[in-house]
Amino acid sequence: MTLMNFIYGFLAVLGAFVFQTSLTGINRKVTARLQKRRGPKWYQQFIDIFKAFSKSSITHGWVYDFGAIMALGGIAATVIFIPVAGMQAFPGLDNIFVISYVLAVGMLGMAMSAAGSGNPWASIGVSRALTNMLAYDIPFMVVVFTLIYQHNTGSVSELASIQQGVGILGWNFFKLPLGGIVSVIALFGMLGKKPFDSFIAPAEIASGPMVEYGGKQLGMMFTLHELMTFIEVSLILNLFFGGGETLLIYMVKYAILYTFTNIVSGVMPRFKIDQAVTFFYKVPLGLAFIQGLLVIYLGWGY
Amino acid sequence: MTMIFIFLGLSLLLSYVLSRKQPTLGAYFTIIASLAGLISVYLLRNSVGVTESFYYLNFQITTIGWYFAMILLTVYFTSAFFNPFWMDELIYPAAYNSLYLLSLVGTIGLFFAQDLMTLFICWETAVWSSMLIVQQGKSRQAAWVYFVISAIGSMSTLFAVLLTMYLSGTSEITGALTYFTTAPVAGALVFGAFILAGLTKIGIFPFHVWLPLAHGSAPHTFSPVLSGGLVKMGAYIAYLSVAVFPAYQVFGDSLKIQGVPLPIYGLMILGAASIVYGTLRAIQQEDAKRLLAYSSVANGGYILIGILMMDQMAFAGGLMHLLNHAVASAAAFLAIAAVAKRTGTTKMSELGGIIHRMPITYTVYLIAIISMAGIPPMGGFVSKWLIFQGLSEKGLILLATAAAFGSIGSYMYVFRPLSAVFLGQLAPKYEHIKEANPVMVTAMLILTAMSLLLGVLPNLVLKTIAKIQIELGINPIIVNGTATLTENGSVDMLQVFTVFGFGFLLILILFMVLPKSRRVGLMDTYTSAEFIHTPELLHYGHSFYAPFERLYEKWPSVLPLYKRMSMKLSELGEWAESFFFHPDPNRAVLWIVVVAIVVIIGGAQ
Amino acid sequence: MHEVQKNDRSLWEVVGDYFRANSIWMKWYCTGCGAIEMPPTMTSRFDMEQLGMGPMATPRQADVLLITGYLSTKTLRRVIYSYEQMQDPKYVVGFGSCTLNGGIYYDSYATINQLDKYLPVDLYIAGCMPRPEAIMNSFGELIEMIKKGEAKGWKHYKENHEWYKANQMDSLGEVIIHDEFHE
Amino acid sequence: MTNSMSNWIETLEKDLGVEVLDSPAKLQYFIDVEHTNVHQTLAYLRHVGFTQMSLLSCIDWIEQGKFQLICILMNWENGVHMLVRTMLDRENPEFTTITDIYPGAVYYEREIHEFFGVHFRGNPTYQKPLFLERWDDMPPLRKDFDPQAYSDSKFPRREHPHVFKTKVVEVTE
Repeated sequence: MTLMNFIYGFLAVLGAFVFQTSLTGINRKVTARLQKRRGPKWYQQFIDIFKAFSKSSITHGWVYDFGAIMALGGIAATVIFIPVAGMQAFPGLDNIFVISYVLAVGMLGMAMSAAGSGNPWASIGVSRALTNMLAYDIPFMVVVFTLIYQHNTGSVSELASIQQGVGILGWNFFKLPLGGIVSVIALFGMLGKKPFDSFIAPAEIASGPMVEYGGKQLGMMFTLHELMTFIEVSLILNLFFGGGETLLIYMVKYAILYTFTNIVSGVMPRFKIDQAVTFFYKVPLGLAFIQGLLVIYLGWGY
Repeated sequence: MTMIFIFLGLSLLLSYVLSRKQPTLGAYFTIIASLAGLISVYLLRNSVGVTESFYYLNFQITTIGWYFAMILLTVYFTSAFFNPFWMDELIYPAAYNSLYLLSLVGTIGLFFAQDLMTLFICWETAVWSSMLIVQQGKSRQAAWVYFVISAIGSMSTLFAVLLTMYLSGTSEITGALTYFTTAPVAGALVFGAFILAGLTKIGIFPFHVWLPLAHGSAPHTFSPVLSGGLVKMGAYIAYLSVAVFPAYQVFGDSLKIQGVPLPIYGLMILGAASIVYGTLRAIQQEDAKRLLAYSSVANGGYILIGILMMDQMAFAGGLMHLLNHAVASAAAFLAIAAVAKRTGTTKMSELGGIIHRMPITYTVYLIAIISMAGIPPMGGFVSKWLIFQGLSEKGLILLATAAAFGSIGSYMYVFRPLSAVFLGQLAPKYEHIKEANPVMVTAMLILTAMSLLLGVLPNLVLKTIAKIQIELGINPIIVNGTATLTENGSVDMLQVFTVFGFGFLLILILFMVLPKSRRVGLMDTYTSAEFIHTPELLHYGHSFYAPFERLYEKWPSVLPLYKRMSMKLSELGEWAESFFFHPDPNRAVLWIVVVAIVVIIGGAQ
Repeated sequence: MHEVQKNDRSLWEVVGDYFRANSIWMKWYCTGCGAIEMPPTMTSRFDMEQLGMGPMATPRQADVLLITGYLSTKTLRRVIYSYEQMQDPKYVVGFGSCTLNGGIYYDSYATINQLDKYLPVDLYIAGCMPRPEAIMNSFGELIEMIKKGEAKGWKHYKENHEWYKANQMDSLGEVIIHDEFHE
Repeated sequence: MTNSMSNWIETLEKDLGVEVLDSPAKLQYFIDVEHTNVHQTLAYLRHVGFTQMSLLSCIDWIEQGKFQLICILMNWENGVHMLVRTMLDRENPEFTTITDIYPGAVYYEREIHEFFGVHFRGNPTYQKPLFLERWDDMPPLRKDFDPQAYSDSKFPRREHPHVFKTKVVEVTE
């Protein structure tokens, strides 16, 4: 816990933000090409965020600001926990549960500040976001449980290093195929991508929790979304696609996985929130259970 | 140690006399009495093994007993701060104060009981006194249901106590219970009876019915004690029936699931069922107190699973969750009680925007639900993390899913009061309410500091739990500095907290650098350009998770099942009664003839 | 229009204007018949996203308020209410002749004739509804104006607040309505 | 006209003592009635089968100094629309409400009062404003109301200077 760790941590947050925001810009172009139009510049996402920071803003009281700061602070801390290609700012902190529960700090902070703004649409958006979280997180937790049982370790970097060095087939995605599929579907839920984005639906509930944000709070919410995407995609990458031996391989795999989710979500409709819950509790939960029983009782996937 | 019991007994009578004259004085006295009890029990921490007797009740100090007593005393001490403000609302304030201390004495006696008879006597005092207090709440029916289900527990404890004393000959707990390794069949019976008492008191799935009723309608200042303290009695009994009573050896030869014998696995499934059931019901509730009551059902499930696992991680997690849940749910109940004191209601759809008038109560409730939901900086995370590690070590996939469902589901139901009661629009009728009384605020802040401390430095508690595990012979939880090490990975909570603080600081600087934002009133929100002037219309507090609740609206609840059973019972009674007390005489003639025949045959033997 | 001083912008404002010019979020106040021109401007043929423009859900998040057609007195009250909810540096673009001089409804008792008496309009697009080419061209114009700092309508509104309010009062009588349907 | 159609029209004319006029549109008939016995006609028609009142509207015949109230009824069995028309004096247009026969007419009466100024005795809410917010002039749909004058007075216009682009002025203090 020396000063160097904190500097590495700060660099990790900065690097994650820059990498993910430029990737989002590229993906906005990809989605545009999906719809046969040219799409914005690749650094458009940066401009959007800095423009939001440059505008004046309003506040509805201290909980409105405190919630936003707590959300972004929690998520920035989680980015420091994430092991990227074997490098970690604070070694020994990358337990899966710590990461997925500190994510909940970010979600709770945003929910608190959205509800604090007093707008009914924000509360409806928050209630949908929490229901959505209950939907996608249970199948994912069952798969994570199977992984921990199988490899006897909860630390993400160890799980990633176990899969490396044996080529593509060493990845958990091929050793535990059902678990891999469930986790990718859960990734769509985590990112709030198209099939499961009823909690930020712009037309229905005026962009849900973000309804009262403007100016710097809106910029903070955009950065929060970028960092949360980085955390969730790199979590799935490390658990199922073998995390990168070197930084370059990590970034290439990350880009492919994120663009895949973007393309699929570009053509998907939007679930109502109770349809999303019933969907997640039928197919993905079933697959996760089958995968768990296969690993525990039949010992496959070792 | 008997000095403490004598002292508490005297303070009991003194508080009765005091509050006969001046109720609030008696209430303040209960604070002093519980503080004295807390300090004196704390001083006993290194005199383990001392046995004392008090006429025919004999007690023994054990680390586990000391640990349970400390949890209970903190909850009693902090909620005692709220007594003085409820004196005018209670029907019998003097009885309330004295019964408050009586239930305290009963539960501490139970934890330190050395032989089975003392165990049963202290169990009865606690049950009786708490039932008489719950009766002073809103509904008598709640107290009646609470007593009936506790009575099931008492009867099964009595049966187990008498059977053990008869079979094993000695009444001393450890000696009597370990006898059953030689007699597994009777052992199973005793185990069943004991664990039944534990289940009724923790409020596990089939026996949870009393919990929402009693907590919901008990006087506001007693429900934190009910959910924080008295539920732990059941956990102690569960501990006795699994750790002291050699359950794993007695059921050693039965079918094993992942190394856990079938009857214990069945109980764990009951615990998992109560987690899922408590979470689903809590998400539906409209009243904040009933919601917290159902959350106690869910957390009771975690505690039961943790204690029944009896291994390095989940057992430690279970015991620590006892403390975390006690502190967190007591703080949450006290915050809701403070709001109820100011606004007069705990129904969520009638409240809103209380944060603008009671910010400290809001922060207390926020820290409490962060710990109850098991989110890192607070204590709740460490215990739930240990339980999940224990489960994934043994590979019990069904329990792990229920545990995951419980912890993710808890985000939903803990956030509902936060948003419906504290955030959202402030109704004009609550425009001029003031912050809670400073005495109340100190109690709540003590509990908040405790749950923060437990989160950042879990090793303080885990050291005592490790001592308990050594006494039981299971390999203890390894703690070095603030990191808790387990086979499946370790977590250093102090580091997590510092990194979290670092992230928070980073963003605070970013927030301060950017231009200051303009303060805008709550009603100046985006209503798609329509003019709305009444805040109540703009507050979203009613049926907060409507789409999710619709999914399981039509699921049957257990309550009607009990109602039908009770009706069947009373019909049976009437049918039997009609035989003996029937107006027309030939019924009487029938019975005379029957008796005559029996006498003749009997006489002929 | 009004003369524009060249040198009253600080560095922070110049940089901010660059960002604000390249990423304009629109609050689509589809008041009139011009709203139907926006989808073709967004979709593949004209694609306004390459200019960095896109629709946003609420006035709090938006920079430019598009008034796309005739404004009845009732709609104008809601438009003024939304305009005041937007965050500073905000711009107003008036579509079509109905905002310029009343258009075909010049003699109606219900619609106003000139938008810039009530709101500071930075850019008018003539036409009885301008086609997507005209809209894309004028958005390019708006971007240039913002970059050079000429789109100062929001400052003008702040400085002459009473004048605008006076105009609004005598044309509309009252902006915030509290009656049987809005309690 | 099918024979079943024609005979119920005869019975109608016989009972009401009023002449049913045919109209260019299919299945649509007019009845002109004095404003005193409009209510009996409506009640009878409702009894006969015209259960739905589709619209109540008003026409301003300024030359004859008359308001004409038209009540469009519809019969669901045979799909016939019946228009009951009556003339009111323009100076003080008094009428009693028809909400006791067709409750749905309450908002139509309010609208007619707002736009024409016809008073509907017996309808408690007919004087409350419905569509026009903060209206401060005579009912606008009457023929003697001049919208052009109202628009010029209420929404003034100024001449646009023929400048198509803002000139950037060098300020030299």
